[in-house]
Amino acid sequence: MRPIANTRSAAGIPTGRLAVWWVVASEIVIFGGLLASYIMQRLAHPEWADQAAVTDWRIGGFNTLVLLSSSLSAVLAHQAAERGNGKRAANLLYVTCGGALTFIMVKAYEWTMEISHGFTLQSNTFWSFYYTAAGIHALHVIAGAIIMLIVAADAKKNLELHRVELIGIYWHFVDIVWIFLFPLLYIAK
Amino acid sequence: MIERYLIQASSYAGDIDGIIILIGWLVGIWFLISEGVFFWLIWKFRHRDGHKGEYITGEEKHQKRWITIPHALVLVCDVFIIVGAVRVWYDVKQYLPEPDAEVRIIGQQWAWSFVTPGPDGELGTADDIKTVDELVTEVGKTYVYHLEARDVLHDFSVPVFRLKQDAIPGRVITGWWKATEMGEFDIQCAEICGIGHGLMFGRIHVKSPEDYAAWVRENSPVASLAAVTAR
Amino acid sequence: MAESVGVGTHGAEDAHGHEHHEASFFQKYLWSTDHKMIAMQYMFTGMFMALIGGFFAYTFRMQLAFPGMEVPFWGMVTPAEYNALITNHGAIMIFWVAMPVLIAAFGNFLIPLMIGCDDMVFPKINRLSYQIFLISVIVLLASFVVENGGFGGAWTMYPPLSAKHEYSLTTLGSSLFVIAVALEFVAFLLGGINFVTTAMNSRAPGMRLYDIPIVVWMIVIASILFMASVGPLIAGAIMLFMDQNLGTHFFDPNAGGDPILWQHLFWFFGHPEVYVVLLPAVGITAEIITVFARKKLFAYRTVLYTTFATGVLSFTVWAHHQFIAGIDPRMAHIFTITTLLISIPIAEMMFVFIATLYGGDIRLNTPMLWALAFIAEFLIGGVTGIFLGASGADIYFHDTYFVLAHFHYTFFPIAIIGVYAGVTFWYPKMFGKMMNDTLGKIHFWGTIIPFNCIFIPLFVLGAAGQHRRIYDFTHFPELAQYQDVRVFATVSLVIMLLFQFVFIYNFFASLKKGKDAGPNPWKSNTLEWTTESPPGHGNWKELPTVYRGPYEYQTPGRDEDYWPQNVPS
Amino acid sequence: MSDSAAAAHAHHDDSHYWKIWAILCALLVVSVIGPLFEIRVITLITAFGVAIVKAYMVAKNFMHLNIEKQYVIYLLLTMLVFVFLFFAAVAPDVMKWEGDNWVKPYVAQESSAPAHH
Repeated sequence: MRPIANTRSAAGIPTGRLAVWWVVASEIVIFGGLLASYIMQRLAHPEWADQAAVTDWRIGGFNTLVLLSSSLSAVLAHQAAERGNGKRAANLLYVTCGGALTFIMVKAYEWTMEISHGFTLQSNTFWSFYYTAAGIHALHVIAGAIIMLIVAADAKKNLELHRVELIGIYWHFVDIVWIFLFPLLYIAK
Repeated sequence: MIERYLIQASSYAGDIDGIIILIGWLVGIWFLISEGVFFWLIWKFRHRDGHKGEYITGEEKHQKRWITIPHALVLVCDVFIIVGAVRVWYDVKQYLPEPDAEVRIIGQQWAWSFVTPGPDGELGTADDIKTVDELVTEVGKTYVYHLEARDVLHDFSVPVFRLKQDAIPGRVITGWWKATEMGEFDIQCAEICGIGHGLMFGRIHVKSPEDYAAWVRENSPVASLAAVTAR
Repeated sequence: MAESVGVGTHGAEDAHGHEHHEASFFQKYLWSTDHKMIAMQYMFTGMFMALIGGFFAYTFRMQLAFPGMEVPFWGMVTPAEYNALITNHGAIMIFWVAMPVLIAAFGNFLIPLMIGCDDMVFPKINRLSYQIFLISVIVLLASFVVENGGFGGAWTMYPPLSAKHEYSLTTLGSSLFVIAVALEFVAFLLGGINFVTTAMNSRAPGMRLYDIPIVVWMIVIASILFMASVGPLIAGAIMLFMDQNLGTHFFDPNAGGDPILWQHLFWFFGHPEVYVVLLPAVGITAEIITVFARKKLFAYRTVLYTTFATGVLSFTVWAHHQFIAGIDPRMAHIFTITTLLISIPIAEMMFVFIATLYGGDIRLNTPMLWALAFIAEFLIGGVTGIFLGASGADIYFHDTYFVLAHFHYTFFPIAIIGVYAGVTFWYPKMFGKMMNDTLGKIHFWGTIIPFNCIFIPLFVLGAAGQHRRIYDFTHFPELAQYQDVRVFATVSLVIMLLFQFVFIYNFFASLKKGKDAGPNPWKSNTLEWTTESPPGHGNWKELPTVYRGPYEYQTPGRDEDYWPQNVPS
Repeated sequence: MSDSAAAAHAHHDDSHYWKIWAILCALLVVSVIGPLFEIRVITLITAFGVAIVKAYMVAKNFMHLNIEKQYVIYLLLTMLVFVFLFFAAVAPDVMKWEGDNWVKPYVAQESSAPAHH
């Protein structure tokens, strides 16, 4: 059961969404710190360019497309939820999870390739950053997908429909992080 | 106040003590005033029967004065402190004088090794003198040091010089001192560097020109080599 | 359902209609989602860790005073043990005592009660936050007993010492330490989001921003500071852990990494962290001073604005910890200026508290003594900080005992005095009994006097050039002469520690023998005093409405000298 | 939970979001084509400039920051400001190879990875 506290909204934003914004805020600083560290090291080490050249922008680009599309299905799910159509919302969330799954599969394939060619975590600091940043982001994708399945299961029964929007906001944030990781890790030579 | 415990043995020790004393006066006065007012108020407005407290919001201007004016004065003091601190810092850490001699200082777990110029007075030549935990220098000369670390962070600190600088692996950090007093002083490692940190102490010997010359003659590897061949 | 049980469920059976049922011990004390019970869990865990931290302090102070002698209850202190002791003393006192008690315990207990709602907005997340914190405690304790003992690289964990096992010689200890710290951060991120959301959204009807008690403001702002500053260090902790165990080279200069990067990652969090623990203590002081001076807080809004200013400025000062750590000398100028600027809001905050006493009707009960002691002692910590913030003076003072004495004069008022103030003040509300005032005063003087006897001498030793984290100073010809000063400090410490047992006795004896408190023993205005003590589940039979600010004491035209927030005018 | 956002959504039908998505995909194409010219300026603009535009569009239209309470935007921006502050103050030490009275002897990254040899 939910405490009365949870139903008040003195700040003008429903409690759940307000909390998600705070989560996003703290995530911004986490990824910000990591990427800031990466960018200064990268600028300090021009010789990393030929390492970066190895990463395959086609795979990265495809994954970007996947995440952008999953963001679309997430926001459409939110729309459906706003209209009280839990069934459609749930299905769209499952589509989004499908996107997450594709993303992870592609990433797994990509990493297998790179590792089998000898570009491992220890190869040099570029690769350390590459696997760390992409890895932390991938963990966020997986976590998001799991939460999304739970939300979808409720939404199907038209329960807790507002949560569809919350997981959506988180998902768009994960998408935005990747939007920046893509040029940083794949494109910049 | 520092020189009561430690002599000022370098040219800038006096400046650093100076800024410390300046700050000491400024904050000391503030400290005494605030604690004084604080305890006086506690005593003056202690609970007594029949005495009732007053209703003061502190929002009106004439009331706020009591904190805004001190607030402005603190700002003024801060300006003085900033100016003093920045000037001292510039002289000690940022500006580099013309060196009379250069030394290499290498920190490692858990010892200091020093490379001082040999008879030719040049660093990086065959006759350089390598010592461990004992740094021998000459009084009145401007020394420029190149500080390195082999493994972890260390900190080269000579309290009597008021000199302190971290040694970072992967960097060479340059600084200077000019000893004004002769004698033998502590070198401490001021950055924790593992279990031997407490044992990582050295001694710096500040010698008169004659003694220093004699020491160089005895210890220069080339000189000793010459002595051997002469025999 | 775990939600419906918590401290003192009795007397609140029909609080918005849960039927009361007897909960198992496990449900009631370990699995509760009631904010008051979680606060208790945090408080007792924190106090348990405080005992450990205090014992560590005793052990290494004994080693410093009588080097090479068997320390009672410990034995010989090896250099490795000494490093582990000081490292974990610092880490425990900040991360596992100050944070859980000041932020989590008081935050959990006070925020819902002071803003007039029945619980945190996310009770289950609240419970999860404590459970993660508990795991971090266990991991930390485990790190002491693993092979080669606990981590000994200082709580700042500077690499390469912390990054490479062949340097630190604590193979497992250093990794466990990093994991424990990271888990602790996650716990407080969850808790912080909960606090901020609760305070923003769940205020009682009628409570405007300027009607919120200062302590709630302070805890919320502290949580925000924590959230905004800890991110880089979480990333850094991951990087450090990978350096330790996965063979990466983020901080390894020999492979293109940079140790300075860690120092920045750490202190970008580390300095705001000081204010994260300071602000709640300041807030507690504000509450207590207004109540026992029977006086309206002087310039409520000014306090808020200075707090905001402190919060923002605290993000711009971190490199003053690194003046001589190898950062570019030009940076030092900027950070000197910002550091001295932050002295202004803090000074103003102190002025406000002193001004609040003017025209008061001051009663010196134990909580008031602690609150006043906080101001008196924190002033010393504040003014000595100026020496260290000024780059020129810091060249000499950096990493000496002067620094150590300085931050103990800030952290002791925060983590010990502030906590005792809060506990003695809200004890009646937490347990429904009054603490013994005489024992409280004995404990107060027995703590404050030895505390000054410990750290005033350490200022002197610092001025004499004694550096930190060295396990035996008799090796240093210039320092050996001050041995008797060290002995004096150590003896004072032992006396202070012994007096803490007075508090522990008082705490538990009062639970039984203490006389009943009644809802509002201090005649205070804020909402938590308008429900019975201890509050039942749901806190109020029906939730209160707020009509005025929290500090309406001595309001003209009333015969009582106080005017609770929920009383209609 | 009906709220400002819900109310404001009424006049959005799904096609609006499809439009945004199409634009994002177009931008994605730009950001991968651009760098193929191997011209530094174009690479930077197309890769990072476009990334910022994409992030802005997602945040505005998908996260609905356009109809969210103002202070949320300020909150997120403040966090970004802190990140930039961090970068600005750390770069002089970490990014540079020498400064006032210090140098990092250049350690080129000899990598075990084949890309080098």
